Order: sequence, then C-alpha cells, then structure tokens
Amino acid sequence: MNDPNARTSVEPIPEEKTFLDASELVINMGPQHPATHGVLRVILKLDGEKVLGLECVIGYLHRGIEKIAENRTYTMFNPYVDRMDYVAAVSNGLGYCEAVEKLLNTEAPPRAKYIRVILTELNRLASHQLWLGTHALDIGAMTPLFYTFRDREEILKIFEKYCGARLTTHAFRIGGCQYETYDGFEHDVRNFLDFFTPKIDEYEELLTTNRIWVRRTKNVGVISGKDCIALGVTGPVLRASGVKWDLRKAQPYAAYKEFDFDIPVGENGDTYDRYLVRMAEMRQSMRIIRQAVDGLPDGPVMAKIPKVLKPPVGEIYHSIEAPKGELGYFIVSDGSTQPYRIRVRPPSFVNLQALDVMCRGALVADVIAVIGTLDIVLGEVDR
Amino acid sequence: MLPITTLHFLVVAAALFVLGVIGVLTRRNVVIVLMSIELILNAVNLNLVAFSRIWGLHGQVFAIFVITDAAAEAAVGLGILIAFFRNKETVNIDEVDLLKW
Amino acid sequence: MISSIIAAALVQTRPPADMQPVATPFFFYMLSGLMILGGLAVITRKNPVHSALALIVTLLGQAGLYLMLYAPFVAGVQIILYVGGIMVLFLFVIMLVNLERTQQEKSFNKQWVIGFAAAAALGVMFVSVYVKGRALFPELPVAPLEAENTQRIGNMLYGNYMFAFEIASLLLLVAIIGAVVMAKKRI
Amino acid sequence: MLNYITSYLDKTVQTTPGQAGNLFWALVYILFVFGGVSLAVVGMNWLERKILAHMQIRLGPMRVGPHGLLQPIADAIKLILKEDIIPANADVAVFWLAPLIILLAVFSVYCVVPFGPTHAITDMNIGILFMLGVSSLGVLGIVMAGWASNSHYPLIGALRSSAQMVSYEVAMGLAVVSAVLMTSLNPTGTGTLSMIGIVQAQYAQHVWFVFKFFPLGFIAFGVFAIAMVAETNRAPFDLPEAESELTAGFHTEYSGLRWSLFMLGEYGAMIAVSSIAITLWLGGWMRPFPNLLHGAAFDLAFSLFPALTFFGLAAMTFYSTAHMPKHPFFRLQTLGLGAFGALFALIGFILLIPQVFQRVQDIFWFIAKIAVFMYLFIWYRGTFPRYRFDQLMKVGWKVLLPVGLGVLVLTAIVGVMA
Repeated sequence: MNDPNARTSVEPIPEEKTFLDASELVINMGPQHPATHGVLRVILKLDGEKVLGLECVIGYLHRGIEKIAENRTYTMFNPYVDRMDYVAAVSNGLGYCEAVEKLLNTEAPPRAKYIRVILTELNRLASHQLWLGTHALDIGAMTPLFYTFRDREEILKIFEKYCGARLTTHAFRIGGCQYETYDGFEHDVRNFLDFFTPKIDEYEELLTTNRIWVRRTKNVGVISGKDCIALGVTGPVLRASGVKWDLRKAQPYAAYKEFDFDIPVGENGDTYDRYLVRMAEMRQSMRIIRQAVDGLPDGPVMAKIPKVLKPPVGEIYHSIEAPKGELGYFIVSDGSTQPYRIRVRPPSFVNLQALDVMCRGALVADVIAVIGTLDIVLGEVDR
Repeated sequence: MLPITTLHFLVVAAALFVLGVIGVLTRRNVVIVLMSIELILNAVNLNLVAFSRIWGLHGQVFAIFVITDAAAEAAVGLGILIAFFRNKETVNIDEVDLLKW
Repeated sequence: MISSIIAAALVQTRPPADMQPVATPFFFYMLSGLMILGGLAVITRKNPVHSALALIVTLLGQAGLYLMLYAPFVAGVQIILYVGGIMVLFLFVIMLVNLERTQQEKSFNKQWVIGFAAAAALGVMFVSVYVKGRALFPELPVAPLEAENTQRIGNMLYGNYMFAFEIASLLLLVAIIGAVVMAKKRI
Repeated sequence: MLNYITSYLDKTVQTTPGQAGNLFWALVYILFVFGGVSLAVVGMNWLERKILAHMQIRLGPMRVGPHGLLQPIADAIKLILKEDIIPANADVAVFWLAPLIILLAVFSVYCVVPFGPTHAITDMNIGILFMLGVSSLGVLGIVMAGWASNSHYPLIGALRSSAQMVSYEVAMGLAVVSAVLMTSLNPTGTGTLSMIGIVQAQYAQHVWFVFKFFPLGFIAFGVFAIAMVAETNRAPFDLPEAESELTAGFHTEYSGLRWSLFMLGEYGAMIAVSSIAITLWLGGWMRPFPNLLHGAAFDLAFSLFPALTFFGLAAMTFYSTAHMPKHPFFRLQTLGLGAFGALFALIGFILLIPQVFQRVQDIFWFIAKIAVFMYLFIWYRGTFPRYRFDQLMKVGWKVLLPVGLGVLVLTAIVGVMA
C-alpha cells in the first residue's frame, strides 16, 4: 500500500501543532463517494481544510484479471483486457494484440493497422470526453458533462456499428481486426469529425476562460516533470509537466509513424495545463483520424496466423500510449497455448501514486480536482 | 392584568443579572462563564433601554455601545480561550492557574 | 444642557393616538418568562451548545422587549450583532473546543455554595432597592415616537457621542487584533 | 366584528394591515404570503429542474403529469412518506430544531417584504435592518444542523457555510447602507429604513436606485447581487453543499421531511434575498419606466401586462397540447396539459377585470422581477464551476468588502455634493 512517508520527493508531514492540538482531522473519503470515480478510498489527514497527507486504499474492484490470463489461451484472454480501462477498451485491446503479435513475430496488415489507429484515436476522444465531463462536474460545473456525453454517443455509435459493442468493444484480434469496416465507415468517421470540431470549441468556451474554472485549476496539484518521471507518471499528466514524451512518437507502434501530429506539452504541470493538454490532444487525435481515413489502404484486415496460437518460449514487453498514459503488457510465454504470466502496467494505477505528491498542502476541494485531473479508472487501477 | 411599567422591565433585568452572576461564580466551563457575562451585559442593556423610555434616547445609545463592547469582549475572550485550550487541552476555568506559558 | 435635551425628549415622546400595541402584558410576560427560562438553561446545561442556544432564546426575547419599549433600532442591532454575530462566534468556538471529556466532568465548581449565596444576596439587594425606591421611578406609560427612533439615535451617535463612537471603533480594532493574536497558531 | 374586517378595505386606509393594527387582515396576508412562497418554492423546484435540463440538452422530469408538471407534488409525497432517520449519536433536540430555525428565519423575512404600497404584512421602521438580522439567523440553523449530526462531513459543511454567510453579510450590509443613503436625498434630508419607504423614495426621486449616480448604484447592486448568491449558498458559491466534496454538506444526515424543510428554506431564502434586492435597487413594485413612459395610455398598457402574461402562458400550453402525441396512451396527459392551459387562460381573464388588475399589478411586477432573479440563480447553476473555499473568502473580503466600502463613501460624497 502507499506509504505517504516513504516518498523521496515529498517532504515529511511537519510536526507542527495542528487543529487546536486536539487532533488532526482524519477523514475517510470513499469508497462510496461521488467524486472518487468509482471505488477509490482516500484517507485524508487534514489540518482544518489543509491536506497534510493522504493514503489511497485500492482493491475494491479487484477481479484478478492477470491471474485469469494464466488459465486462458491467448485468444480467449483478449476480451478480458477490455474490462480494465472500460472507458478506453479499444486501447487496451490494441496493446494486448500488439504485444502478442510481437511475441509471435507477426504483424498486422496495413489496413488493419489503419483501422486500429482510427478506432483507438476515436476511443481516446471518448475517454477524454468522459474525463472532461466528470472533471468539470467535480469542480462544480454541471453542464459540460451532458455536452460531452452527447458527443461521446456519436463515437459509441461508430463502435457499435463496427463491432456491435459500445463499451467493451473487443474490436481487435491478434493479427489484425476480425471485421472489415462496414459500408459507410469512412463517411461516418468523417461526419463525426466535422460534427465534433465545433464541439471542442464549445467545451472550451464554457471552461477555458471561465474565471472560476481558471482559479480552481491554476496552480492546483502541481507536479514537476522530475517528480513525474520519478513516480513513473505518464500520459497527459507527464506532458502537462513539460516532458515531451509520447509513445506514439517515441516508440511508434501500429501505423503512427505515418501520420503527422504534434505532442501538446504544458509548462506548469498544474491542473489547468493538464486540461489544456488534453483539449489539445483531442484536436491532434482528430488530425490523426482524418489522415488515417484519407489514407486508408486496401487489403486484408487479418494476417495469416495459426488457428492455435503457440508463441515461442520467451518474454515480451510492449507498451502503447493509452488515453491515460503508458499501457504496457509484459507477457511470459512457456511455449504452450496459455501465457505463463501476464503483467499489465496500467497507467491509472501508476498515475494514482502522484495523488499524494500533488495534494500535499492543498485543500480538500483540490483533492477532488486532482483526482479528476489524474483521470483514473478504478477498473484499471485494481484490475 | 396590570399595565406594564418600567419597574417590570427592571425586575426582569435584575433576574437576568442575578442568573448571570450565578453562572460566572459557579460554572467551570469558560465558555459558559463568558456566556453568563453576556447575560449580565444584557441585563444592563435592558435596564438602559427601559430607562430610556423615561429619560430620553441616551439609554439606547448607551445600549448600543454596550453591545459593541460585548462584541469586543466576546472576540478577545474566545481568542484567549482558544489559546488556552491549545496549551492545556481543557476549558475548565479552575485550571487557568498559570501566569505564563 | 442635559436637562434641556431631556425636556426636548419628553416633549417629543407623546404617544401617537392611533398606535396602541396589542396585548402588551401578555407579550411581556411571555417574553420575559422565555428569557428567564433561557437564562436558567444557560447556567444549568452541561453541554455548552445547549447553553448557547438557550442564550440565543434569551437574546431574541430581549429583542422583543426592546421592541415593546419602542426601541426598534436597538432591537435590530441586538438581533444582527448578538444573535447573528456574537452567538455564531460562540458556537464556532464551542465546536472547535468541544471535548467529550468536558461533558463527563462536574459542571459546577467547588465554591458553588458561596457563589449562590453571593448571587442571592445581590438579588435581595435588588428587591429591596426596587421595593424601597419604587417612588424614584416615575411611571410614565408613554411611548416615544417610534418613527424617528433610528434617525434620532443616528443624530446622537454622530453628535453628542461622536467621541465615544470613535473610541468604540478603536476598541473594536484593538479587539480584532487581539483576537487574531490570541487565536493564531503562529504569527 | 364584520365592521372590524371591512374597515381595512375602506379606501381611506392606505396602509398595511400590520400598521393599521388589523389582526384579521394581517393573518390573511400572512397566510397568503406564506402559502404563496411555499407554492413558489414548489414551482421553483419544477422550473429549476426543467430549465437546467434544457440548458443541458436533456428533458428533465417528463413522466408525472404533462411535462412533469406534477413532479413537485410527487416529490413532496415521497419525501413525506420517507423514513425519518436520526443518527444514533445525534443530539436529538438540536437535530430537530435546526430545520425549523432555518424555516423560521426565512419566513420571518417575508413579514416586511412589500409586494405593493399596501400589500405587505407590515411595515417596520427598521424594515431592512430587520430583514438582514432575521436572515442572519439562518446561520444558526446551519451550525446547529452540522453540529447535531455528530459527523465529520456535516460539521465541515456547517463551519464552511457559517463562515461564508457571516463574511458575505458584511459586504451585503455595506451595499444596503449605500442604498439606504440614497433614500435621504430629499429636501428634508431624512432617509428611511422602511421597505415601503425605500420604494417610495425611489418613486419620489424618479429613478430606480440601480441607475442612481451611475455607476455607483449599479456597483452597489452588483455587490449585493453577488453577496446574495453566496448568502443563499447557491452555485457558484454552493460550497456547503459541494456534492463532490462534502456529499451534501450540513444536511448530509437529514432525510425525508426534515431534508425537504432545508430545501424549502433554501429556496425561500433565494426569494427573500431577491426581494430585498428588488426593493432596494429595482424599484420594488413599480412597473418599468414609470416616468419615461407615463400617461394614461401607458398606464393602461402596462396594467394589462399581467393578463397578457397569463394569456401567453395559456397559448404556449395550448400549443404544446396540440402537439402532444396522438396515441391514446397520452390522452390523460394531453387533457391535463389542456387543463393547465385553461387554468392560465382563466386567470388571464380574471386579471382583465379592472378592479382586479388595478389591485394586482403591483404584486405582478414584483413577482415578475423575482422571477428574473430566480432565472439568474438557475442560470448561474448551469454555467459556473464552484469556487474553492479560500477563493470564496478572498472574493468576499478582498473584493466585495473594499468595493462596497468605496461605493458607500463615494455615494456619501456625491450625495452631499448633489
């Protein structure tokens, strides 16, 4: 469990006299709390409203997904990964499929790779929309939630048309995609892009220059790039702290090498920068999708792979840039049909470590904002 | 019933004053002692306003000054109380026996 | 000079003919009964929060009595300052220093007998003064003009009592600083 | 007895029942005002949900009655029938008293709200002082509720909200004083604290105080308008009830009827502070532009407004009745909506009777102004995020207080010069 005092980059809780010396107030937030995004339990040590330290208690949603993998074949385990980060199920599937493909030494055909990019980036948009809505709701702005859900619906419709599922899509197969795109897929995606471009401006109009929003998020939950790296924090949180690190550029996977896009980077590493970075990321995602749709090659969507997968003995680590950060799969194969061990490096779990660092000295209300800005999904934290 | 005269108000004020004095002299909790002092001040105020019915508005003006005074007294008194509580973890007036801490 | 002011005040305090307060004795006895019950509760309750609430009842009753004495401005100030300000401060502090331990201890100190005796003596003194000196209080069941009350108090505050008023503001300033100095952990 | 009752209706008695000492009519007015406020709260509940829903591209209540019109009644029944839970370690007496104190504080304010020159329960010489004082009693109820629940979240919520209300009362008071100062700008130089007197002063000076000494009156009004949102604990100052932080603030442990009393208090307080703002700055019961557009024709045109408003409402209702789905499943709903339309039309026709509209138009304008404020309250809630506690305090003490003081001083200077 997280021991708040074992951190290197955080000063220890000061031994000053607190709260009339009677006692420091210890408040238990969650696991049933509207702002902890699921079943996160946070034990807050407060001095009045000031946070002296906090401890995350996780595991309320633990389903043993990694253990389940040891009793499933590689193909059978594929749907399970959708249940980790359920708001970005497509990304999870992509990471897993690519990891196994790497283990098998095969590669998906180019058309499959393009479809993967399109769906993954759409999923990134959906995930960021959900984040924006809930984050704004936590800070007290109710309305963006409904706007983002309206627009997220369009993405889910595309998913539904493509593979029949909306949330836990299981869109990809090892070796490519199971389905060819449906008729009008490209049209739908282009339509969505045209529909969604003004919507991002709409969100920004509501929040970006709103004085209260700026006050609530500027200089809140500041974390330096150095601390981020020390804690293993990745994704938009890392980029908002000024570190230009995006796996899509750094270790290109799928077809990302072929697209032209920027990595938005923040400066201060505060909540407002994370907000701006994610908003910019949404625009970049749309750029990628447009390029991918325009350049969608013809060809098969499935590589030639054996019916029964028996990867050679060995181990592989493959990571992708999920909406929340680096999502890595470490797979150990003993040459049988079932993996010997699968270990997932979930971005939410690692990012959650930064909560304590970001909240020291802040107020209770900031803890809410910071939990929101970390964009954690408890399904992924607990697995 | 008798018409209400000034004396009626004075009797009520006297009763409140006595209650306040009892509170100050017998309670151990500093907060309640402070509240008893407020009772005493209010008894005085009632007297002043009752007399102002006879002698003009000066009594009411004085009552306002007394209320101001009570506000100042409450603020400082409670401030002292908090400082005291922080050091001794008690609000008993019996234990206020240090000249310096 | 003072006598002339008093005379002027007396002249102006003729009751308006059409303004007869309703059921005055009833309200008086009800309010004063409430006040005394509240006062009793203040000094007898073990829990300071209950004491504070009883004190609030007393203060509100007193505001009613002020209205009955044709002192609406003082009544308003009483409600705003006492009930809305001072008592909230009290409740705040009680919540900050509320200890379970306090409520298990004895609430009266050792010299309570002497305290009661002294208070009783004081009460007897009051009674004797009021009984003996009844004639000293002229009974004028007059009602000063309610309509000009606020205005005339304002005139007095900024006229006769200007200096006292300024001193009071200084007192409040000192009290603010004092309270901050006392209550702050570290300055 | 009958004489006593009818004597107040005499045309020569141009005063409120409280001042006339007429107990019967005072009681009638009290019943009217309190019943009206309770009804308005119920209506507000529905309107807030509908307006907020439409701002957020959803429909809001649609099931109970046509367009969810009966939803508040269903809610009320649900709340009354709900189990009333009192936490085991709560201080029962204080727990019981807290919602009642809040209600008492809120409803006492309405004693002096002037809905018209004679349409008030009573008029006090210290009217505005009384209003501020009584509304500050609401803090006590909140503190009591938070403390009596014997739980961390309500306690923090109560401390927050009492600190907030006490802080914003200061700015509010300063803004009020600058308005009161404006009432004294007459030949005799005597101002007034009475609510009716303040409106009459605006009438006598031919200007709503919000436009007086532009922009001084406007700034004072702005300070008050911000402070009153904070005072009623509404968004963006709804920290005591910050759902995402403190679950529900000071009334976390309350349920059922007692919780609904808190809601009644909150909405009642919103209406109360709005009516203070309207009385002080927006000309109270006076119709818009009383001097710019005066004359018999304009008087008649404006006095027909109430009836026209209700006709408009009726037309809207009939329009949506005609557009209801034709399926037999919706027959009852369609009929109900039609009935609502008929009710509005009936009220409109009643308001066309000269004796009625002449007596009622003051009340209508006052209520129309309140409605604008209520809409603003809802709009804020749909738009703004929530302030953090220290930022809220900063706004109160470092922005509103100096601005209020400055406006007060400037108003005094300009008033003396004028």
